[in-house]
Amino acid sequence: MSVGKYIKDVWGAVRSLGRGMKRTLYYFTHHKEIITQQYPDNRETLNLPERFKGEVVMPHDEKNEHRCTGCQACELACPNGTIKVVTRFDMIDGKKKKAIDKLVYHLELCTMCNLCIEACPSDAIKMAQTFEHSVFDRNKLTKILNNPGSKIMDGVE
Amino acid sequence: MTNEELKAKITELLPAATFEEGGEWININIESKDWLSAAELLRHESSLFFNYLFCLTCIDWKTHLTMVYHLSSTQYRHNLVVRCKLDRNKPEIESVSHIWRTAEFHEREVYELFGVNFLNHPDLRLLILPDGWEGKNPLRKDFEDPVNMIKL
Amino acid sequence: MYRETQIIAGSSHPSFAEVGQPGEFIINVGPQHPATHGVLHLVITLSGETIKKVEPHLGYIHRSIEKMCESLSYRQFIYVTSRMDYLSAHINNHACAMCVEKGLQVEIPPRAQVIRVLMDELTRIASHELWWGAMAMDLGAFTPFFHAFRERETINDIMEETCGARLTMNYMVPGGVMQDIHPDFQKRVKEFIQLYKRKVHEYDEMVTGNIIFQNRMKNVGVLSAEDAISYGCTGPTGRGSGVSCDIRKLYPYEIYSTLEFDEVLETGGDSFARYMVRIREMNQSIRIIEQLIDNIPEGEVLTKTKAVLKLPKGEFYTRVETARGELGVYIVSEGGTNPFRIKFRSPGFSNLSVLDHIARGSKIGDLVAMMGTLDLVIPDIDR
Amino acid sequence: MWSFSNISDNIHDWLSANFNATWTLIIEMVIAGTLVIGLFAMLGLILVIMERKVSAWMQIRLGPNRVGPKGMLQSMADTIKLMVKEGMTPNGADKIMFNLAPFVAMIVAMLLLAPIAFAENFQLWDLNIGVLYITAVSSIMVISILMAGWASNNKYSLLGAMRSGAQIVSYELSAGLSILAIIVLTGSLQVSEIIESQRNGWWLFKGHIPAIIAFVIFIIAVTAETNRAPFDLAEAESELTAGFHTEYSGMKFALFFLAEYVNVFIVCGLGATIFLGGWMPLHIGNWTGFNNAMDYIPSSLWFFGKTFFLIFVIMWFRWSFPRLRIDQLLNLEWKYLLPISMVNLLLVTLMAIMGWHF
Amino acid sequence: MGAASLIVLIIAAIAFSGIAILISKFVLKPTTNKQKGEPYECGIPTQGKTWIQLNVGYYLFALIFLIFDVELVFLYPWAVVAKSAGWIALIEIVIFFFILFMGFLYAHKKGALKWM
Repeated sequence: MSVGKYIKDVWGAVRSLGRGMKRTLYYFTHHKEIITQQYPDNRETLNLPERFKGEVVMPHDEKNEHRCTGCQACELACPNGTIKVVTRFDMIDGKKKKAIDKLVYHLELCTMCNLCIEACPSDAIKMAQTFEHSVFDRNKLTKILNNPGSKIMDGVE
Repeated sequence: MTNEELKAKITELLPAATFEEGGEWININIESKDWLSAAELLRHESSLFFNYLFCLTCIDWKTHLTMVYHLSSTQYRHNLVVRCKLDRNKPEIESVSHIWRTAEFHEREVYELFGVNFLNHPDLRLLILPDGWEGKNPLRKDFEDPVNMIKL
Repeated sequence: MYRETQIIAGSSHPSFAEVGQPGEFIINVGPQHPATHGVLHLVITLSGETIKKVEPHLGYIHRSIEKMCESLSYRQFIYVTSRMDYLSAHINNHACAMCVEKGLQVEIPPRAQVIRVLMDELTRIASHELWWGAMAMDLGAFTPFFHAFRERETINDIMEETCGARLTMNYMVPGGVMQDIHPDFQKRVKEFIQLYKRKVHEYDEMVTGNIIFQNRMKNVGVLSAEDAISYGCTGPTGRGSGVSCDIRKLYPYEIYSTLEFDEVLETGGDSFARYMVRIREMNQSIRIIEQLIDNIPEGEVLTKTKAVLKLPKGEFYTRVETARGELGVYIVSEGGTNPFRIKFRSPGFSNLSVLDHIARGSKIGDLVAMMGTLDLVIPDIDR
Repeated sequence: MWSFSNISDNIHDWLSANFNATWTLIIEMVIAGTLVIGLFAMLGLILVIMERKVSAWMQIRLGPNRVGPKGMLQSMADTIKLMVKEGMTPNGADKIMFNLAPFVAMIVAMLLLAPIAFAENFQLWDLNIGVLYITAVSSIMVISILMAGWASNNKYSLLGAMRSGAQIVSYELSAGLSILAIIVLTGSLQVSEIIESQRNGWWLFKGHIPAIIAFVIFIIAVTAETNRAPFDLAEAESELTAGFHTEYSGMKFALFFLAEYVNVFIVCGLGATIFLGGWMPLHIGNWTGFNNAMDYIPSSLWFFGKTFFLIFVIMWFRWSFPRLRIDQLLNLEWKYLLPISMVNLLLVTLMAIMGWHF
Repeated sequence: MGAASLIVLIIAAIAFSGIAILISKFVLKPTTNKQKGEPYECGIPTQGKTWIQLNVGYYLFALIFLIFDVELVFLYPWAVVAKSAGWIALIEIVIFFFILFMGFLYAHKKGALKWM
């Protein structure tokens, strides 16, 4: 190894290290580049996109009515048995009509794959933008989506 | 080489092989005892030069097992699917891990998931399943998982 | 519903019962090791600092996805594949959706094709960003990890907006994509391209040009082209050895044949070549995105398919290029609603098998560099 | 003007007036001991939070910001956490050696404080071979690491300890040679004299380029000697999980941790003393006004300021560079640093003899 | 304070570490289980003996270091008087370094500085 090349090597090494140090110093002095989010503090301002798949919910209107006909399309579409539809038959105007008793939703099994929502023919369920799902008791993750006493909206078949 | 040329060439070189229609690639069936010599031919014959084994798997047809080898040539860019029928009760086939090194891991995987015994494999041990796992081959159709989580 | 299974893995290894020469010892790297990024377990035979043998032990997170898929319908099984190589979930979904479409013989709308390719390339960039940071962290530089995450988070935000999830999207379904893109999608992607172009020189400053880093990478884990083919190494691992194996170029799918991009090839075969392939590949992905982002055709994003999909009897194989290499999806159908057998030819599995071959004779520190540049994602290997 | 030396003199006077000589000495020793322990604990707390903040800002993060104002009490919380952790000894370990190793590390770190001049006339022991003393004692550090690594009965620990053994002994040479370059100029090994010789300017500036080269080599060598990244092969968390202290937990681990930080402080203090004039204020030529203004800043602030600047530089290294490999590490020492520092020493000698420095 | 400070420092170090460890001993109740005392090797039981003969690579550097460090100790007194001794000192050190460098070259040529 010639002395010239030796010195060139050392100089090149020092320069390459210097470039890296310059970059870190830049970030050290430029605090506006910081990307940390102050999570539990910024709960109020936290905006999740409307398509975010947090959990399956069943929207009810002010008259406590939902759109679920109990057709079980979601149950069939679900790859891992997250949704169980329990149906009953109501007597309306002397006719037997199928309606849901309970729509049981196992959040602990759900993979948020969106297939149930795609499958639903009457837009009865949708994804909610919640994400803080941790609980101390696993049973709390098994949810019943329809409100107690709710019934099907008029005009939904 | 186009599929027709390939077909002609293989018919000439491997008279024992039978062709199967369907799929975008040439499918051939080979007796499992002929597989090793066929594999060496396919790999080393200069006009075929199948040097890249891109998929090696096994299918359980409930009556028999089928080894499926997907071969490709990085030089001629032609592909070939080779099938070997195996006896379901005593599946045995020659290992090709010395021809295509990637086969070593894939064969170990097939060995434990299907129970196919690869003859002359350098290191045929369990790769994925825990030690002491014996007899049960998870990807066989008759395998029932005692702790299966989802019943559909 | 749940039952804990007791799995005692790696308790005894017959081939390692007897210890070799004096001065050699066996060390377990993983399953809980900072450099294995997951639960890979390597049993290494060492002599001093020199590696004599590396033996991977897998199966710590094996979920037998192939078996699971046999009991799921053609619409359902796709969501599982997001969990294989979770860093390129879109591309996995894409491969499966394409394979089902091949069986159904449906054409997907041009808009869906463009969206799929855009998502694939964004995923590829995101995956390479994470790899870049994680690999630098393996080599002892922590800072690049966070810098890489800044760009990666931007992509994740874009994904979240359109697909509703950040990692396991399940966005591509047989027949197209699940939903149309978000109205802001194009704007956000353009912003990301701007950000990327502004920051890309930092990668060079922080890592690529760094003399320590170059010395750690050059001539480490040299893999010849023949061995790369023989071991089935694809993706950046194969291309780092000079093997032309980009499925997007060789067997173009979707609209890749109409796009202008280069297949990145390096001839070194060492860790640095694999590193450079990924870095240059990110630029190529940006190039593809730039071509497409303003030219998304109008129209449907989902072809109408039957509610219950049935594939004809036969065998279907698709190959796509994920961020790690060639992913093959092999569906054997008996004509029912469920696949009879599915095989995923995952790139990581083949890439891992080469580790022993390239690691022999090098130092422990080199092993980390090699594992970093092979870019192993353990769920992809364990499936 | 307020200074440490006034306070210590006052205490000494008051003690000698009220007690006899023996008691004075004993009480002074007790005070000194308490002060040293306090300094130790403070250094640990400050350096840990400093490292975390420096790393966070370089990594575009905020860093600890929950405990105390701006997270400044985070290291206090960490200490409490470490205190309530069980310091366990693994089954197969050599129990005596295993438990002795943190003590050795601490004693070495503590002993190194003796000749450091924290402020004007404020020094525990101004011995005439101060610099040699520091070089000598600091090399005992490797023994504690080897003890810890060997006694742990863990393969990672053993490899880490062996690495650090090879590493520390190698880098001691170039650290010593770069210190010698300045010793040639000062002609004394006594810390107070070295500082005194820089009254008209720091050696870094007075010694021209050779002094700067010596300074750079010194910084690199001490980074390696204190096992800091990019030379943290003894710990190398991505290769050896935690290196020689893999098996240590709770307070025993904390002691190693503390000793490492105090070592960093001491080598930086030594660097500040030798190259940057210790507690000497910055004086530029004959700018009387400027010089007087500088004099007004207390000498202790000067010392700590310079030391913390050097510590910052070492932290800066850590968060910028990847880790070297063991053979590259030794190559760097034997093929680059050692020959360069030898040639540099010759240059400095020539310079000293010709009187080319100021 | 003189040499007495060394005693103070040693006592302070022992007291500091001792008290810290003792406090942590008193604060918590140790728990035991079978796995707790095992050496950490990523969660896998360790195979083979740990205390074995290690590769000579590590020790070779210690040997070379020994030689060079002794030379370095010679240099300290020289450095103190170098300025006052003048040219003699420079000539002496050049000769000294020349011999040292020859030794260094020899070690280099023999491959002692290459990691094995």
